[in-house]
Amino acid sequence: MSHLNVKAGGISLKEPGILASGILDENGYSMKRILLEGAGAAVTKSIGIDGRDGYNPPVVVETGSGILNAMGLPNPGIDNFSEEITLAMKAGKPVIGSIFASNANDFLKLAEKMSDYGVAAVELNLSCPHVKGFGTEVGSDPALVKEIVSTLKGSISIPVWAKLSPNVTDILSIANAASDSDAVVLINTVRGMAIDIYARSPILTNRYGGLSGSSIKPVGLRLVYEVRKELGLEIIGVGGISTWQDALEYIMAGSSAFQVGTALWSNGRKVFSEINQGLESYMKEFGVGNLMELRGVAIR
Amino acid sequence: MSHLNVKAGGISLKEPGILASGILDENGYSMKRILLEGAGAAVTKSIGIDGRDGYNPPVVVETGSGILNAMGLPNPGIDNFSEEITLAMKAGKPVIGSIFASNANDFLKLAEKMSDYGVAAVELNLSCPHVKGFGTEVGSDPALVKEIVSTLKGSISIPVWAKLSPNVTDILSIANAASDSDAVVLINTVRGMAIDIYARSPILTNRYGGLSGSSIKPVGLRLVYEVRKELGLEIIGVGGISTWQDALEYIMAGSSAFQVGTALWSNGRKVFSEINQGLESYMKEFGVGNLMELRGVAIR
Amino acid sequence: MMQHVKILRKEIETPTVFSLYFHWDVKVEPGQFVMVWVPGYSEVPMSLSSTGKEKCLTVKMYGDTTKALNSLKEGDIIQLRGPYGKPFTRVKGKTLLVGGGSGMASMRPLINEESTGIVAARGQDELLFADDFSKGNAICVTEDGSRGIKGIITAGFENLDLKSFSMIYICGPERMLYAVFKMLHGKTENVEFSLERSMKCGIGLCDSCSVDGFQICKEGPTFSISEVEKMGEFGKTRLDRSGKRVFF
Amino acid sequence: MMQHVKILRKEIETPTVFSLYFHWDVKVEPGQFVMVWVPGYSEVPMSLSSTGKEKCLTVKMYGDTTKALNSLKEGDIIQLRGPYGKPFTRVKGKTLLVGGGSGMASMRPLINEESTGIVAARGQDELLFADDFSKGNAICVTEDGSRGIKGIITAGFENLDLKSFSMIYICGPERMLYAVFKMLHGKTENVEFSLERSMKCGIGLCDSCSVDGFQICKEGPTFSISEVEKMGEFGKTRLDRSGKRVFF
Ligand SMILES: Cc1cc2nc3c(=O)[nH]c(=O)nc-3n(C[C@H](O)[C@H](O)[C@H](O)COP(=O)(O)OP(=O)(O)OC[C@H]3O[C@@H](n4cnc5c(N)ncnc54)[C@H](O)[C@@H]3O)c2cc1C
Ligand SMILES: Cc1cc2nc3c(=O)[nH]c(=O)nc-3n(C[C@H](O)[C@H](O)[C@H](O)COP(=O)(O)OP(=O)(O)OC[C@H]3O[C@@H](n4cnc5c(N)ncnc54)[C@H](O)[C@@H]3O)c2cc1C
Ligand SMILES: Cc1cc2nc3c(=O)[nH]c(=O)nc-3n(C[C@H](O)[C@H](O)[C@H](O)COP(=O)(O)O)c2cc1C
Ligand SMILES: Cc1cc2nc3c(=O)[nH]c(=O)nc-3n(C[C@H](O)[C@H](O)[C@H](O)COP(=O)(O)O)c2cc1C
Ligand code: FES
Ligand code: FES
Repeated sequence: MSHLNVKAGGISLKEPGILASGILDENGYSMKRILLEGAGAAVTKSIGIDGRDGYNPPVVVETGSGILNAMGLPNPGIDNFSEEITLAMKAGKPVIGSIFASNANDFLKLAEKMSDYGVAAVELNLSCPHVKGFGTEVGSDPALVKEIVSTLKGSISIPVWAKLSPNVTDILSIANAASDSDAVVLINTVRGMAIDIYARSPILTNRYGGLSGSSIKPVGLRLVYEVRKELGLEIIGVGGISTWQDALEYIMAGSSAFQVGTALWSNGRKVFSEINQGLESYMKEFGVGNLMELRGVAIR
Repeated sequence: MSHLNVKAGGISLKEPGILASGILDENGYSMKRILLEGAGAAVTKSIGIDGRDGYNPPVVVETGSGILNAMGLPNPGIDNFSEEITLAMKAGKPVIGSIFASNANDFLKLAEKMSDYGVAAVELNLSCPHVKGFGTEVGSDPALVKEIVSTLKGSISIPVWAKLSPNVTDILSIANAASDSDAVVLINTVRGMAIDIYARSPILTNRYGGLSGSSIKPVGLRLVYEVRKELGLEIIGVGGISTWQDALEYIMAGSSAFQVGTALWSNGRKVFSEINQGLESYMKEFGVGNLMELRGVAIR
Repeated sequence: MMQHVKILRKEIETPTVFSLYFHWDVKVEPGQFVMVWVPGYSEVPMSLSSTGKEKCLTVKMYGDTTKALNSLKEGDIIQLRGPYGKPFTRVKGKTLLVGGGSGMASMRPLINEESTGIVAARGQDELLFADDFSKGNAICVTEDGSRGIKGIITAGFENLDLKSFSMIYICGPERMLYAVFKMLHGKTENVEFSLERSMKCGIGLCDSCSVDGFQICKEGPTFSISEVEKMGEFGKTRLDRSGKRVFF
Repeated sequence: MMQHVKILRKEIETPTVFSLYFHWDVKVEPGQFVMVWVPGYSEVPMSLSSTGKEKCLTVKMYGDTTKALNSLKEGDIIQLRGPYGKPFTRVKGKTLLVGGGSGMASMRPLINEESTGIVAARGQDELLFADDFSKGNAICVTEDGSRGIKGIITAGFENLDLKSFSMIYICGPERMLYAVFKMLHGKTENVEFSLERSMKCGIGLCDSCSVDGFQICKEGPTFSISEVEKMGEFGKTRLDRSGKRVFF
């Protein structure tokens, strides 16, 4: 599948589909298996300085055409994570370390450790919508985003990706603040919640969660398109991709590669290989030599 | 169905379900028929000072679990709309006039005319996501929202509802700015877009549109819950309601009544009567005398 | 949801009407329509003029979008969504098919040995599908008298025994439908009209096609004469693109 | 998606185990499980210990959530979602059902005249469903020797001809499964294990239940002995709630 090769956010991928952060990427064996089954790279679960157990279940709710989650950033802490990366890297494909923190200093510490562990790039989680003091709370402040990105770019040698939130009034100002990064990753989950009428209660233990899956594809596409069109940044698209058509829409909206998360639930593990096959047939039918010829072609 | 009676946003409704603005409410005959079929009230299409044709089709796209639309606020202008309201009011139920403008002065003119035409309340469209100079552009500025709401409250005698957008970083500051209104209506559509991989182009003529339907129910629920919990405002919930269960979730999240739009497509015109029946059986099964006993019970 | 089909061939029907044939593996019944999107132009409702395995659109050129459709050729892609709407009721026995303008398009799939046609146009060049009827079964009506009866469509009914038809189907611009309606009203019950109004969404949301609270795109476009009879707006008023109520 | 069922009755099985019966009009196969939500507490995986028209949860009290379940009574509502997971393979002929702790719960629907049980517990009070087997078909193993063989579960296999069973099913804590695995390994192929790991999502997203890249909630919980054999993590390491790799 040589013509599915892409260069995206400073790294080379044999296949353009990347496992999104937080889905089947806490355990190194899981990442390895998904990489061997057709993902071009894997982003780890977001890792912080200290370990966290996350929230009590219910931490996910099926909403019909999507998933709401409020995991609460469970993670073993950066010092306990090197083994999982080593395990995942046995697949011979890039592993990207996702990290979260509340200030530039901590982000830098995490990125340096990730770099030591051998990741191909770091992805800054500036967008988790459901944990106080992290994620969106950091990522909706352009000055802070700018500071974090430039601190990292000035200190580490591997590429830096900034993962942004759709839950903002003005994506362009945030994306602009992150423009020193090697790629912006759009989008994290959309704020939402679920209520049970028999329990008369929110379902998620955290009440609020983040919506992912097919439901949010139009939202992600729009933000990718807008940021690419207005700012010309390098983009990795994510949000509701479950078929090769979805992936192509993101490419045509301006993404250089794409990530898949919730579709591992809705479509199963075969999702990456099916997307690869579908992209290949489309390219064959319409005489497209390399996927990147289609990047941004829908922008007008 | 006497116990489905609610008082919401300063008006009394025999049934708690209201036809949402923009769906089958340009033509007075259409509103009348829907009111006779079980809606408790109808909000008109958003009407401005001057007539607009709206965008060229495609103006809607089916996304699988929702609808994207960018109608472009077609409307005949306030001076040409009285007949439709007269026609709709023949159903003997409240008609609410939706209006859009870019400043307080124009909003006031529109509200006064609507009031002359006999509407039970006006709903301020501070949230249409796809027309420059109107909607969200007005509704994401708290100072402007405050000015518009207080101008109207000081001048007209019918209730004023403020319809807000989900496409903001901080809903609480906007809702707070609208707190003089008789109700806040949450939510308008979520920004989104659709791309066609064969045309290699955005589908909507306006490129960007607003997402509605099941996809956005978790988003709407969350904003209703949050605004009710944090600010205690009177709320009319809207967004992805297509069953009585959905409606009840909105009530339990804190709405006093609810609106239905896209479900007229997905579930058909019977949606209002089916919701009414479902609410009645639930209330019977669990011994609920009046629907308002359930308002906000999920808030914790 | 948007779908795409590949044009198999194009046929010229009249100087202003052409047909585009394609395979589309979807069940369509006569009277149903699709929304055809021509990127860069607009999206317009079009009936299927062939509903078998091979489908067909028969298009009359009016404005930019229909002209842009005319520039498509074999192998090009058409984007469409549907099928939408309520089909014509199928009956056994003799049928009468009445069409003006591009109105014959939606009825072509109904043509069989037992059907009679009243086909109306300005001149003989513009008569659509008149020759698809069995020999002698097409009554042509032209405004300039260049073929068949000279006059407007209602003239075509003159020597017919209305009661002999199991069903009379009628499609064309609303003014024409209204003229036929007034003529048939009270005379026979087995009549179906296919209404045409400007359509923006095609799926029953936007209200642009509504007549008397009925969404033509969803509850129509076919309606029985008894349903049409109750429509206060039919033939009298409609909303323009902005939603302003205007008279026909 | 979250569903609700009404409790028909509750039965006390042992001092620490109880069963809740309910109607639930959903097809469930032995070995599948549901996620049971107790509002205000947590959401936990539970096998169905009855899979006919009447369904049943058989719960061993460990912590807050299972204790909260114990306070429910007839007429109360249980919130659950599922069924999830891959069922046991059904076979004809003699079967051996091996369970420790609440492990017998998922296997109760497999009990028939041809099945033999090895039921293990600390003491006789805690033996679960031993009396559901045909007379003489239950081999009890207790740590305190209060009933049957004194010892741990592997002792129950001693006088059995493994090859005489079409299938051996085993469910219980991983340490127990691992002990049985080591004993059976290389001796017979027709063995299925039902694995138990901490589960947060139940639908294959969160990775908390994964063993060697397999999501137990989706690709399991039942696995054949040949699948288990290839699992480097099985019986050795697991991730704790935070995702930290720990040893058994
Ligand atoms: C249910 C339904 C089925 C239809 N099926 C067919 C079909 O099978 N074949 C077909 O050719 N058309 C059909 N039409 C009509 C078709 O949709 C319009 O002709 C088309 O939208 C015109 O688009 P345009 O952009 O080319 O013209 P526009 O730019 O919209 O119009 C150009 C000019 O032509 C006038 N005009 C447009 N349409 C008509 C019309 N139908 N009659 C008279 N004047 C008109 C306009 O008022 C304007 O002055 C159908 C319409 C409906 C509602
Ligand atoms: C697929 C699957 C099916 C299951 N089916 C059943 C079933 O049918 N019946 C049933 O009773 N349980 C079953 N379980 C186990 C059940 O999910 C746990 O017992 C439950 O989550 C405990 O929740 P808790 O909040 O009460 O205890 P917690 O507060 O989570 O635990 C309290 C203490 O008990 C310990 N503990 C918890 N669970 C276990 C366990 N299973 N074994 C040993 N120690 C434990 C904990 O480590 C902790 O120290 C199943 C588990 C899985 C994965
Ligand atoms: C269960 C779950 C856990 C997630 N955890 C994280 C996380 O730890 N860090 C992060 O950046 N994004 C996380 N996400 C967001 C996804 O990476 C992705 O941005 C989002 O789900 C949209 O993509 P999808 O629709 O393909 O799932 C999580 C999503 C889900 C569903
Ligand atoms: C086709 C369409 C047109 C709409 N037009 C308007 C409008 O003119 N004014 C307005 O305030 N909201 C408009 N809306 C938004 C709806 O009133 C409603 O807020 C939104 O669709 C969410 O509710 P739903 O999921 O029930 O449709 C429109 C929605 C749709 C689908
Ligand atoms: S075209 Fe929109 S309702 Fe019929
Ligand atoms: S419990 Fe989440 S992957 Fe199995």
